[in-house]
Amino acid sequence: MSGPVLSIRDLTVKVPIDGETRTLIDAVSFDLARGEILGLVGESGSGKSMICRALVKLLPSPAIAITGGTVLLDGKDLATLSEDAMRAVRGAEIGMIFQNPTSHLDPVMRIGDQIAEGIRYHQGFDPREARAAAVEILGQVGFPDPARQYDNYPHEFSGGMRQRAMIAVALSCNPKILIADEPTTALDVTIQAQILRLLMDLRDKRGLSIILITHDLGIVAQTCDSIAVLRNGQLLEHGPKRRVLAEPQHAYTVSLLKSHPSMPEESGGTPLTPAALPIALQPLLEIDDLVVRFPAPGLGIFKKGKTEIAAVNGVSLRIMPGETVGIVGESGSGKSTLARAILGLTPLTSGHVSFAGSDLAQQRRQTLAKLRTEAAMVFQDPYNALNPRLTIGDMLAEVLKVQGNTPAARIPERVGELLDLVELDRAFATRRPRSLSGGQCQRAGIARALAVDPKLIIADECVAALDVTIQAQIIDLFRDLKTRMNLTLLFIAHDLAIVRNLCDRVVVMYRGEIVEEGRCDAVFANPRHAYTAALIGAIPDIDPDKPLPRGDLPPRSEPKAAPVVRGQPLISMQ
Amino acid sequence: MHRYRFVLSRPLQFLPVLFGISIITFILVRLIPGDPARVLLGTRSTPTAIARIRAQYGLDEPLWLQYFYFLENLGKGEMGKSILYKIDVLKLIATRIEPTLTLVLTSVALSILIAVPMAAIAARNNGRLADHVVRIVSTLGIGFPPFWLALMLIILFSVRLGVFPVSGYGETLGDKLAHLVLPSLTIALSLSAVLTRSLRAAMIVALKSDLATAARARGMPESIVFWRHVLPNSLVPTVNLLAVNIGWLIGGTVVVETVFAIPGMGQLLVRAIFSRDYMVVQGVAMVFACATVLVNFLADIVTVSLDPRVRL
Amino acid sequence: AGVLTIGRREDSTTFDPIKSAQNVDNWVFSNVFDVLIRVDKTGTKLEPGLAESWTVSDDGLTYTFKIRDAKFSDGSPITAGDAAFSLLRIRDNEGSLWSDSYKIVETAEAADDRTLVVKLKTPSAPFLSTLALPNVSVLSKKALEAEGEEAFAEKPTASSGAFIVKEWRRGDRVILEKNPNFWQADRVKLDGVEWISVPDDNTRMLNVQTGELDTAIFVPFSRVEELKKDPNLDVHIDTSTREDHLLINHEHGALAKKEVRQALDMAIDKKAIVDTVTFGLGEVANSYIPKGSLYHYDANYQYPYDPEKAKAMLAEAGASDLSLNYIVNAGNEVDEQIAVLLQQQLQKAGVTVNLQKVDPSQSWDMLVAGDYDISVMYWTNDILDPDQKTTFVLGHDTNMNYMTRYKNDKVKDMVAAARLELDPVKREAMYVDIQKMAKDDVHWIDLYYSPYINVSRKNIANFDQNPLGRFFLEDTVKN
Amino acid sequence: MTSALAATRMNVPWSRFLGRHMTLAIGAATLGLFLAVALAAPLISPYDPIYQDAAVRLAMPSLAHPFGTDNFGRDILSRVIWGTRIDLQIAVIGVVFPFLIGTFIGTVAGFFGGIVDTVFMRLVDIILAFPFLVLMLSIIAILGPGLSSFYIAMALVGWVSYARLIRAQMLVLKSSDYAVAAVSLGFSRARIMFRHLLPNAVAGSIVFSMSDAVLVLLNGAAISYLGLGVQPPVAEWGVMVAEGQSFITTAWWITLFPGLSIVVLAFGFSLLGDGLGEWLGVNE
Ligand SMILES: Nc1ncnc2c1ncn2[C@@H]1O[C@H](COP(=O)(O)OP(=O)(O)OP(=O)(O)O)[C@@H](O)[C@H]1O
Ligand SMILES: Nc1ncnc2c1ncn2[C@@H]1O[C@H](COP(=O)(O)OP(=O)(O)OP(=O)(O)O)[C@@H](O)[C@H]1O
Ligand SMILES: [Mg+2]
Ligand SMILES: [Mg+2]
Ligand code: NI
Repeated sequence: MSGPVLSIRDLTVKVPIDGETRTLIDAVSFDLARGEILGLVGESGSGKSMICRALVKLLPSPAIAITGGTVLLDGKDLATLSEDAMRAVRGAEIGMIFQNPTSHLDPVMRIGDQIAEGIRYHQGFDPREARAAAVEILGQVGFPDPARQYDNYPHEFSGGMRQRAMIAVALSCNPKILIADEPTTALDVTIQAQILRLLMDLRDKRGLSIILITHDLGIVAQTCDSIAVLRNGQLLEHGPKRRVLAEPQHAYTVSLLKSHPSMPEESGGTPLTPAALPIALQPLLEIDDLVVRFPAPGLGIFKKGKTEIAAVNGVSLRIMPGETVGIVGESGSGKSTLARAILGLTPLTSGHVSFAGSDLAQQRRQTLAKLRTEAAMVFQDPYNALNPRLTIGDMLAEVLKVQGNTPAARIPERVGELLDLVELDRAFATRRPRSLSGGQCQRAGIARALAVDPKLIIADECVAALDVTIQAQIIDLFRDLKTRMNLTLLFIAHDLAIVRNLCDRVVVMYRGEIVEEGRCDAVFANPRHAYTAALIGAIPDIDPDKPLPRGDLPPRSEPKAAPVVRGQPLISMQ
Repeated sequence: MHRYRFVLSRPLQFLPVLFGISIITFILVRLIPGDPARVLLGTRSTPTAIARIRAQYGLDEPLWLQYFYFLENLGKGEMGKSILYKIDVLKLIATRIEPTLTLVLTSVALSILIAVPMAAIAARNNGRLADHVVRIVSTLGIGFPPFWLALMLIILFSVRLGVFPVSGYGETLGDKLAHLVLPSLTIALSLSAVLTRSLRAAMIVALKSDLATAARARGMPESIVFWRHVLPNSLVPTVNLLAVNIGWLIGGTVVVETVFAIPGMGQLLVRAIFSRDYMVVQGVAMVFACATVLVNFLADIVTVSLDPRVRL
Repeated sequence: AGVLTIGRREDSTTFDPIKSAQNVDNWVFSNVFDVLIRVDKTGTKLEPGLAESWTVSDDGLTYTFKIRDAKFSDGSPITAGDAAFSLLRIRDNEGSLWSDSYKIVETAEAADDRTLVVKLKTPSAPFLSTLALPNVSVLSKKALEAEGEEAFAEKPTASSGAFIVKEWRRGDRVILEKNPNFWQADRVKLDGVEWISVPDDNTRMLNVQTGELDTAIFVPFSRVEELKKDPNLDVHIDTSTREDHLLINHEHGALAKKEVRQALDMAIDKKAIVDTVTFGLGEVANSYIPKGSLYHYDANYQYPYDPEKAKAMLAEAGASDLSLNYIVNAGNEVDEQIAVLLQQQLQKAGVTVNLQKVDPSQSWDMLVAGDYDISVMYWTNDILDPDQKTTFVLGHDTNMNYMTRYKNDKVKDMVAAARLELDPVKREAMYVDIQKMAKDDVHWIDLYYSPYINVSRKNIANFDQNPLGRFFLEDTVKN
Repeated sequence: MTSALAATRMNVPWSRFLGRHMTLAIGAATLGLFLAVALAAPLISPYDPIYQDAAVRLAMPSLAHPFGTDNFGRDILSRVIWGTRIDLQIAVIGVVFPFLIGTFIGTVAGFFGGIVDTVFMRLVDIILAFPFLVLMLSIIAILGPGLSSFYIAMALVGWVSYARLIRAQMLVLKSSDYAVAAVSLGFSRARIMFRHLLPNAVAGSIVFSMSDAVLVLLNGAAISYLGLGVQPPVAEWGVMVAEGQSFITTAWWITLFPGLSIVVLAFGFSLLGDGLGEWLGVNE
């Protein structure tokens, strides 16, 4: 490898907040060689995005400023470059790929035009040439029909395709360096694999240097050449991938590696043996040929008949008391719908769900009453799952009050107990969700689920939004509760590694149907269905010697309409 | 172009709305105490004369029958006869609709011409002096009673400076425009204030949005970022706000029409209500309602063409 | 020469004279159509119009008019047939708002082209003056029938008056053009007239001040002082027949007592109203027949302003804590001002007044229904003879004596007799008596008389209005 | 809402809070001032607002009458001060009822959806397309001029905006995880609607209500211009401006001071609305 294309020395970014100055990036130095992929990892808020934005001087607010250090690109110091000169660097020399393609693509401009725009501006092409160039790039990033898809709008694509478009935009001006800020976090594992592969191919074809930000060590292990670990704005460790993975220098790196769920032998808990399964004759939950259909969006009066999509299509499942079952599947495969149907939160189209012996379809009232007091749910987004206006204590107290099993006088005490149970300090009772971290919120959510004293807890992707380290803590909490309270747990996740860690049994869903079901170790070791195999194959493993998997499933798109609200006029009678 | 399919289906939804409005107006105007015959006859009215006039206009029939006649007429494309003006309501409205329409259109055009640059300046200088000035001016602009503002404009521009006519509605196009400057300005001062506030807020959000950052990250200069990305992405709420306000203006220009002596629908309506000219009130209400519905419909079309994500 | 522009509050509603009872229309009708008999500029005398001369039979039932040799604007002659047609039309047409006033006509026939013979059912002293109403203008039978009523009402093709309708922009203006075939065409100096509607008082005045209008009518009292100071303007203060009065509902409780009504009259300081509301331009009224009108009795009694005495009288009549419901016409600035003043004045005599503001069309209904105690109204005469107003106010059953529910059979009989009395001297004496009796009964409280106030640019001469409201535009000159 | 911003909402010293929320502070101060004037009207107004003094009609502003007098010789300053009571009342009542009605209907329609929603939304369509002037003038004609008719007309029309705002919010919130959680915990529908969802849906409406107050104020003035405002001799700014119109070229002070009061009060409401919007994070 030749000399570095990008050389960062003592980059420091500070922001004045409430009279004091906070250091967001603290004297970070590293080099990026030509053709190198550098993985930047670290927990949320560690400053990964901030470094990248500092490189192109697009800091999120005017108050945040680069206060020291140099960023050398081809001998130019970007840190002191004028805004005009920076404009020639952005796009043309350094391209950016953002985490959330939906918000970073202009929703009202055609995909192709967004690519052509940069080409026209940086390369001075006329509209026709720019269009041709853009079509070519679209082809390169894997659009099957680029000439036609040039004219599509971002929302007409699936998340994976949008991320490809985002990459195409970044590539449009032939940059030397690509910065990819968590380009796959929002995507399914299978799509994630495709995107990563695309990035690597591009690196090989074009000799790009890439800075890849991620919080998933598996990705780093399989795609990057070197790794930089960041924490609180400081670069803790930087070196070739194998060295960092094999012999981490810093304690934080060690804990990061430990909490990666793809390493069962390190994770403490082992899957339960059959002997540990409590023996019961009657299943707690029995699902028989369940179908849930929704009217398809956007049906107009000119369409004949009703179009419906079957979110859950003929699912049958039995869950024994005390069992922990994982449900996996790509986005939109019907996992959440199944969960809601079980809890009677969504009308069943046909089939049966019976909970502790009573049938939801036939004895709706009794079953619902039973479900409400004996089953609870934990949600994916910890903030969205809690009413932002209630304190944690009020929230728990309300549940206890409505459930009516706890005498009013005992409620405060019970609230305290619940907080203890989820390992939250009792002082949190007076705080509102907004002043808690994601992990703390999720604990509060679990406390709420426990407040009903449930037999069954359904956790719908309850750790997907959390940092790996926090994820590991929550999983441990579940493991602990499960054994302590003899809970039956239905655990929905798209992260197969977690399921493997926690669950006895796994159910694989694909397009509303169960395609595979069985004991965890058996399924993972020996998937029978191609889809399961693809899912498992797509998990980036922390082992750097495993090849990057291919994800080869057709993506699906779900356009969403923006609501239009008309209010009151604001001028008076004239 | 399946996005625009609602253009065909939507008009069907107008019918129940217009039907509802016709019933409500019909009942409402007849609930008003007072008698058109008595108003027509003035202070010298005698009971016999009143009875004769009432019979002549069918006001002595039972209400449901009157409404039936009204619908029957509507089916024939008529709206009955004005009691005060003695001519067909539609004909009467036809003579009065143009000034109001022109007034609303010029006011809206003027408001947009004022609001877009003001909002742009404010948003691009967010937090700086220019922004504060625009904010204060637009916040104040909403609060002026229009009739007071109108008189002040007349005194300043017509009496002191003599540049625009005091009032009236001209005959030739140029003449009309000259006459419309002050009335449009009166409306535009408050309307543009409302639009500026909404547009400015949307632009500030869009300027900070991810898509603007992304455009900057591919090296686009600020002007392209603003005009090609930020502006199109901030228009939708303002378009809808504008639509509501146009609907409101269509039926609410009476004060400006009165001060500037513009022979429009607002004046017609007020005089019709005061003289209990039922047919005219009904007719004008229907026309206003149709116009409002139409404006909202247009706004929907504009919204859909501005934002490809929107489905209606 | 030149076109005169006149600003007014409201636009015309029709050009069919029988279908309107509004001043806005009447004042234009008299520019466009001529009548058989006119009222002179002073508003006190009748003078020949299209009727050159007339004779009345001794029994007072047959009137014979000699029609002048004149032409309609379309060039066709104005005949006795047209005059008869017009008179019968106002009596018989189902859209006519005036048929009651002409029910007295038995027949109207053209003896020949120049002679019109009208037979009445009963003798009537005021009959000739009713012929001066613009509503009974002479219309062209031929034109009306050829055009149809509706088209005629929109734009009459044949006019008998000084001007013809050139264009009517509804809601905006009526454009009149000189009628070259008018029988007094020589007298007309203007090329045309535009009646322009400018509803806002301020705007209308500013229009004259900037010279965009030549003249404006309905000048608010409050603006007179200021306009007088403007060297470019002439303010015309012309006598009118307007009289403002306070209606009293005689059927309501204590108000039935004459003494209570007299006390109220004494509790009201009319001078203060004249000063505050009319800025001194009005004049305190002492009779229901306005000053300057036929048979006005100038020496009529005037209750003195004496709130103390009023209070005492009220106490004596057992109405010391009188509380009255006062209907105020919404949107009428003058009415609201009077209400505010009266409320404070009556307070001094211990009378509580509750103001109730209602929309004018509704107040009319409430007055008719008797849903009120007091309310200010005004009356302007359309005909010179006092009979019309007297009948409505004192001698009428159908409208409860102008909503007051005043009952005095002696007065009522006298009103009927005065209508039949053809001798002017005797008639005058009868009206003086009526005025005295009405005052004594306090059938209502006369407040003030007020003038017509118009303003014109200095270059406009002879812009005059007679007490009945007619503008003599045939004499107006624009320099 | 960012959590950083939310954190400022609690445990922050007042001075810093004010510094960060100038708009809110100025708006609240303005309204506070008006409120104080309204409450203290009997104490601070130098004259009886309806007392007519023929001796000083149409007097220029002077020491005795700082804002001058009107054509009845009534003191304008006193009338402006007493008018504060009426106009604040107009702004508040003209907004509170539409707010309550609209919020209730919006909550129910948005939460239940289906036929309830359809019926209410058709009604909303009708009212939105219904010419306000016709409604306003008819109601005033039916009930008589004056404030109560005005309030009724404003309420009949005004609830629509609130209903739409709240409904849109409810549609989003009712599918939020915490609403689903509440259902799964067996909470009653009323509890979910009014205790959990409504408080989270209402912020936008509260901000809107401030602009609505401005609108109500100005519509009140417009109604006064058409002669259908409050009963004389009550001092109300809109009526004062409308009455003073005749004197606009001769006695400017009659219209200027009440006119300015309307503008400043409207300004206060607008600022408060903006400030609340920033504070509650409605515009984000
Ligand atoms: N606009 C801002 N103003 C002040 N501080 C900010 C701003 N944006 C980010 N920060 C702070 O900068 C620090 C670094 O943020 P950054 O977004 O780089 O984290 P990250 O490592 O990318 O986290 P994530 O994995 O969640 O994306 C954080 O402490 C954050 O609170
Ligand atoms: N209320 C609804 N109305 C219409 N369609 C729905 C509704 N809820 C879910 N769907 C559709 O049903 C299908 C399954 O959705 P579901 O949320 O169960 O998927 P999921 O497996 O939980 O996905 P993810 O991993 O993204 O959470 C999707 O196609 C979705 O669009
Ligand atoms: Mg980040
Ligand atoms: Mg899901
Ligand atoms: Ni926030």
